[in-house]
Amino acid sequence: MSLETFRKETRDWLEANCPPGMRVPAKGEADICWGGRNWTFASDDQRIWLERMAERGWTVPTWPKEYGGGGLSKEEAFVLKEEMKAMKARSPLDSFGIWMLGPALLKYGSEEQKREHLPKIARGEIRWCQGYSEPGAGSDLASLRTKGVLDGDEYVINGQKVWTSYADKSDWIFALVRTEADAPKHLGISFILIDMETPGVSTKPIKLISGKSPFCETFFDDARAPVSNVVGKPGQGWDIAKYLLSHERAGIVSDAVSGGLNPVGAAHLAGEVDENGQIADPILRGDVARLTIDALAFESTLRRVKDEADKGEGVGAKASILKYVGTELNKRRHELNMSALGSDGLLWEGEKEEDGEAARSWLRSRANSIEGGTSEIQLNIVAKRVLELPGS
Amino acid sequence: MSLETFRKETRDWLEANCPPGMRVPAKGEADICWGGRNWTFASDDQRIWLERMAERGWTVPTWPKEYGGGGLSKEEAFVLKEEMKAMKARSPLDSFGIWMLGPALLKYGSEEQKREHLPKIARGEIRWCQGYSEPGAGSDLASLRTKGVLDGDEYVINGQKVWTSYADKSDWIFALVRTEADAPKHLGISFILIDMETPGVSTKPIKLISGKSPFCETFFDDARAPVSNVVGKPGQGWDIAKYLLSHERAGIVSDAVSGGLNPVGAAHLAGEVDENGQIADPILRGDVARLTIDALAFESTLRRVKDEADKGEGVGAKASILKYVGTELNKRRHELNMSALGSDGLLWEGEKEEDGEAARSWLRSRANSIEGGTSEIQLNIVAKRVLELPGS
Amino acid sequence: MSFVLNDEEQMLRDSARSFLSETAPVTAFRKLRDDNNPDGFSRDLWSSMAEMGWTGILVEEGHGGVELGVFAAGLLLQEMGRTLTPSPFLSTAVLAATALRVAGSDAQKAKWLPKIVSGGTVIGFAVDERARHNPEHINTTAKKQGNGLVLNGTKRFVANGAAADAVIVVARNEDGAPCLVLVDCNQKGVTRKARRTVDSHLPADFTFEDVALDGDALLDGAEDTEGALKHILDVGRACVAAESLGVAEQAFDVTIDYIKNREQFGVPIASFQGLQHRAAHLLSEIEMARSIVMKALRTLDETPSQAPIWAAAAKAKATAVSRLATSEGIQMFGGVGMTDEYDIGLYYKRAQAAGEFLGDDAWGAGQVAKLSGY
Amino acid sequence: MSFVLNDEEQMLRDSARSFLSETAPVTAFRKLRDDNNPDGFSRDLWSSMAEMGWTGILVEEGHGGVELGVFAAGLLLQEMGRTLTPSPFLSTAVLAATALRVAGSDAQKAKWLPKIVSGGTVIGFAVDERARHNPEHINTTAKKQGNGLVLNGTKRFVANGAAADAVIVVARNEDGAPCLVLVDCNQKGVTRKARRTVDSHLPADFTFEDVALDGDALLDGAEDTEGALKHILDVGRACVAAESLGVAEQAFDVTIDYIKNREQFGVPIASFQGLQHRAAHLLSEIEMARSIVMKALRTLDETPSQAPIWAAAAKAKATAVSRLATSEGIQMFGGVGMTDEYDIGLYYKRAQAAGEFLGDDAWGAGQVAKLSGY
Repeated sequence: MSLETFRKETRDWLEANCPPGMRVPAKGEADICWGGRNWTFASDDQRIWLERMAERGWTVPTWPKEYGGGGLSKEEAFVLKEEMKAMKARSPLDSFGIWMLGPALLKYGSEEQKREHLPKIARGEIRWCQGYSEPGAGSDLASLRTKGVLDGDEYVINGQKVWTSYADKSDWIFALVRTEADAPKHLGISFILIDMETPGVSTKPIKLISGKSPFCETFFDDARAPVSNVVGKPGQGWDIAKYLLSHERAGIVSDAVSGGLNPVGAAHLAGEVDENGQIADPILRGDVARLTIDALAFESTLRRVKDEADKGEGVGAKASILKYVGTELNKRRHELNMSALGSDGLLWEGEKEEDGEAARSWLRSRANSIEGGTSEIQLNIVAKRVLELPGS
Repeated sequence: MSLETFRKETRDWLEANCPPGMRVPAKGEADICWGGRNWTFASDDQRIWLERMAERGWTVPTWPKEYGGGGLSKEEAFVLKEEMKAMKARSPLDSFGIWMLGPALLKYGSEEQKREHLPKIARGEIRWCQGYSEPGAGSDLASLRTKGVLDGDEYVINGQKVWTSYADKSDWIFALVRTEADAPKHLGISFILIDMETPGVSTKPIKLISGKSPFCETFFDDARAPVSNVVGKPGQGWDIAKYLLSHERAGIVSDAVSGGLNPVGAAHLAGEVDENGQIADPILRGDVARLTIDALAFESTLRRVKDEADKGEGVGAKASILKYVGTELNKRRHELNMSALGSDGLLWEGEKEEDGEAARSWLRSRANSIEGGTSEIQLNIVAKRVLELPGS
Repeated sequence: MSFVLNDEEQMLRDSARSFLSETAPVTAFRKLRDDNNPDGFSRDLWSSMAEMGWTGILVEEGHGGVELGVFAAGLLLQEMGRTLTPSPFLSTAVLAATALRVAGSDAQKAKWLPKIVSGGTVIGFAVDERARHNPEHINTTAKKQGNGLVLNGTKRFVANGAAADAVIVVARNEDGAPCLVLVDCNQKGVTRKARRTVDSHLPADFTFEDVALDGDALLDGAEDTEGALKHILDVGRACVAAESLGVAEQAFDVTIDYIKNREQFGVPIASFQGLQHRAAHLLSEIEMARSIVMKALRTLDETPSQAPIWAAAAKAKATAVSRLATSEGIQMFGGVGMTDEYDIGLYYKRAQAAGEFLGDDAWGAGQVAKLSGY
Repeated sequence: MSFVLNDEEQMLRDSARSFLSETAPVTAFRKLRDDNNPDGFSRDLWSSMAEMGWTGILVEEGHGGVELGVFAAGLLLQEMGRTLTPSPFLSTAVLAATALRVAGSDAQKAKWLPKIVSGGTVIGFAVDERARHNPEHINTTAKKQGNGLVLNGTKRFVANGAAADAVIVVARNEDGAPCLVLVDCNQKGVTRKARRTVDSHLPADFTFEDVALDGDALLDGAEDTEGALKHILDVGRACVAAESLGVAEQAFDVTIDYIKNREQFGVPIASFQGLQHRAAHLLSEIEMARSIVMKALRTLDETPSQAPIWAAAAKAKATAVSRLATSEGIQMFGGVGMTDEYDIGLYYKRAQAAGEFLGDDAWGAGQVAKLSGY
């Protein structure tokens, strides 16, 4: 099928199948469909949309059909994205399973693991969270202390994870566990899939400065997971984690530039524009203009990196540049949103549900340059791996 | 005498004695009086002004009278400065002898050295240059290789200095020389005064990106200096150098904020203001406003540090903050000058003597954050000595 | 003009620091927040401030004050910035007291200033009607009606508005000239809506609908009310800049302390030159902010005619530096900096709110350009 | 729209790189400068560019060109930026050729384009009359007089003005609308003054005093001359942005090379994290500039109606990044970076001059705001 035919058919299908309620932009996190065992759909439209898209495999368009994917080529997937964007169709399903675990399983998982887990991710039946960071580890991710001790064909796991996003709402966790105590720091780590209903697994939300608690602490207390739940080989966890982190970075970056409030919109919302729609404060206007330029440059860079990847040039350590620039840009955007909103931006709670949303998003954005590898770590990676500067 | 009486008498004296030609701001380096054996006065006014001021010791107002100074208190010297500024009187004499060597001799010199050298500095009879840096040393100043070997009561000196400002026009040089080859890096260095007419001393200008050559390379080829020309003790050179560098820093900082073109003036010169005198480009105007704020903050800080010093709080490593902020600010000022001047700023040579002056000053300013200890060195000093952060 | 503290000022600051760290540390602020305190501050603390004479810091002795001046007021706010102490000090003891001092009649001073000094009243100062500070956008009117006035308009995010007994409202009179009107919050036609802000303060929006006032509600003691208003705002700006400075200082101190102790890859993270240079830069910026804030405060006391550009510049610089210091703080704390458990996020929030109050860095830069004639 | 080079483009760039590094390296530029070359560029080099077809890169085949498009022209300028190669390429082969292409009549194209392609002429493009770029400030007039025109006005810092045989002048006609007039520099009433600039280029100021021109001096082939002018300027902006990008890239490369090899305190200075983070930041900025310059160039070729905002944004970003890369370069070189002996200072100078040409970063930001409707 030619790309143009595909585009036409896709458009027709979307037109016929995307419910009206799913054709308006999501207002906030409440409108996102995460799926999972305990998921409550926000509306019938949300449920129908997920079902229809999942049936075509279009929740994960590029995954192979046998694992619940759409089997589309990159070009086709891009067309699908463009057409969805054109009609303002919402994403039918967002999840860490799609963004992170899926790619890792496709690359490192056994056939059995793929058949077991991927279709459930694609259909939004199982919601996953990640268990990487530990208290006190921070950027020194490999210094993790959660231990797995082999007992027959099971690992007995003890330890604590932190920053486990939505762990309190998730069904399974993919976790890094030190299974070989005597191996060097970066070896001896395994990537293990653990059902969160397993006895000994418990979780506790962390209150953030933004007031929200998407993150949790997760505790393992003699929790057991079968050896067959190790992805790849035991001890290969660090490689898988690195592979996965680059996907996480891409996710954070795409968050950073996708939608949400921008300072021009903020100025309009706050009535801080003159009769011609020009931002009233000329100095602020200049700051916003420089942000726009950088956003356009960043947007172009995302396209360029994609084109280069399609041509076979690896993204490699350049992902660190994207992560660094994208997240710093997003923080600047939110700061300028707050300036443009003036006192309106300071509102924390009000009668309307969206009251305080600007401030919460602004505060949330501060984490962008910490999570998934801090800006400092990204700069280190660029210095060492791209520029090949000598170690200090 | 009360400060107010002093002020009045000073004002009257200045009014009576400062020649008219010395009451207009210096246009460029050509108007500065440096003095020295071979000095040619730019005008009679310049000569008269130097003679009259030197007679009162007011070329070096706070130095003791017995060494050719004015014997003024800090407060009186400040009043003198204010009164000179009020009538736009030029400095009668500028020299590295005044800024750098003098303070070092006052603190470390023998009585004989003080009586020999200070009055000649005060009267502008001898022009000094400094011999610190060596090729390849850069920020690692103490790694110097110029050697002095004792031969009877003389040192025989061999080696090369670089960045010796105006060495080609100077009469004497104060140089750091490694006199004890086996001592640790920071010890074994002596601070030696050397007449540049000594056989074996030669000098060669360095062409800079600004087109000017205020700096030279200076070569020592079996040049001889008597042991009595060592300031302080042999091996104490590093301490003296550090003391002196803090004076150099203060000098660079005061250069950085004193006079010269600013972006508002530049915009007027270039006709880039609107009918109300507002800078025409609104974005540039915002950049200039932020510079003004930082300049006001810096100016206030200089006053504060002075007040604290008067109260007995040592400046210490805070000099590094002043050096860092002042020079970075000055670079920004020149960059904005160039933006405000647009194509006018690009002029390099023209029929008028001042043509190209803006560009030359802009290029010259780039050295501010390198000379006298780079910005990086200043930040290291602040991190280590003020914040007491641990070494890496 | 001196950039160093005299003995009296030194003593004031030392006593403020020890009082606040004992009585109103960050934990006290957290408790007010978590308890959803309806005032947004502690009434007991406000009484203590009165006992110590803080409420009368800008009030002449004849009205019970100690009249130490704007610089002294700034010192106190700098310390309150360090401990994130919420109180009506800025709105009542600084803005309202200054308004009465420079624009009140003798009778008005005699009536209100002792109440301020005693800690017996909370008075808000209501200027802004739009989201971003702009004292030229005043549409609220206070027109003559018989022997009195009638007030109409809305004011937004009036600091301490939730707890205020009265507000001083910036309005325009029948000639369109700015005037200042003191309004009791219980007056008929006054409605208020408390707004809980990101920094857990409780300002309020006010609506005035045909509020009938006695003639003595108008502050008519100034020869030049417009000039008086500008002065009041400049005093407010310099003082809130001092608070922002305190926020920056404390955020910086806790951050430096943290990075010295936090280890990663086997060493304290403060040993990484990348962080060292940023920390040194931050200290430099804080030193600059400190100097210009001192300059603005002193100028308001000593040569007020020269104060406008210094107040605007100090406000801009303190805003920018406090935001930089707190955001760098979160970054250097890393993940834990994002948690409510650590204080650094609270400082970041206050830096934002204090920064917007009476004009942020962009506003200040525009003002500096204007006052400099370009 | 593709962000990668196709094979033809790759070949063009590779051949340009090897040609320029052999024929016109920085040493060649230094020689022109030190010899006070009266043209400011090498005539031989200009002939070689013609032989290689570069002069015809924007000229249709019918007039002898190769018409590879704006993206290809940008690739060449990027390489020229790397070697600091001065030539009339930008003024003649880009600006003048584009002006003739979009605003010339068939006869004008037939007369001038082959001359451009052959390398037989140097044509300047004269737009600015004030110090900072502003295409709206046009006071030069070209009014009808009989069958011809009379031109009056002044133009400043016209690139390659010293060596130009002719200039295309942006003027206003009798209705005040913009028009383009091609003027021979030897025409009576034309005076020029060469200006040697900081980057050792030789633009010139032009004065036109009652210059009487034939009617065919007016480029009247465009339906919408004002729109054509905007397009010409956007092409120029994107192309000079590409040159600035090349300046930034090469300055960065030599700087990285230097800090890897320069030792202080016994280690390469590139091992200090302070420099490492700045170098990594710089690379990130250069990557951003590269992408947006490519985007602007491609958009001019493929969807020119959408080009204005991209051209302005690319110009602003490339200006800022090239200045940052070169000034950071000087700082990282340290003292020797200040000497004429090292090349980094030459890159800094060119970054400044190229940055001001057709609008710097402040101008670009204002334009982006305007075009974005805020």
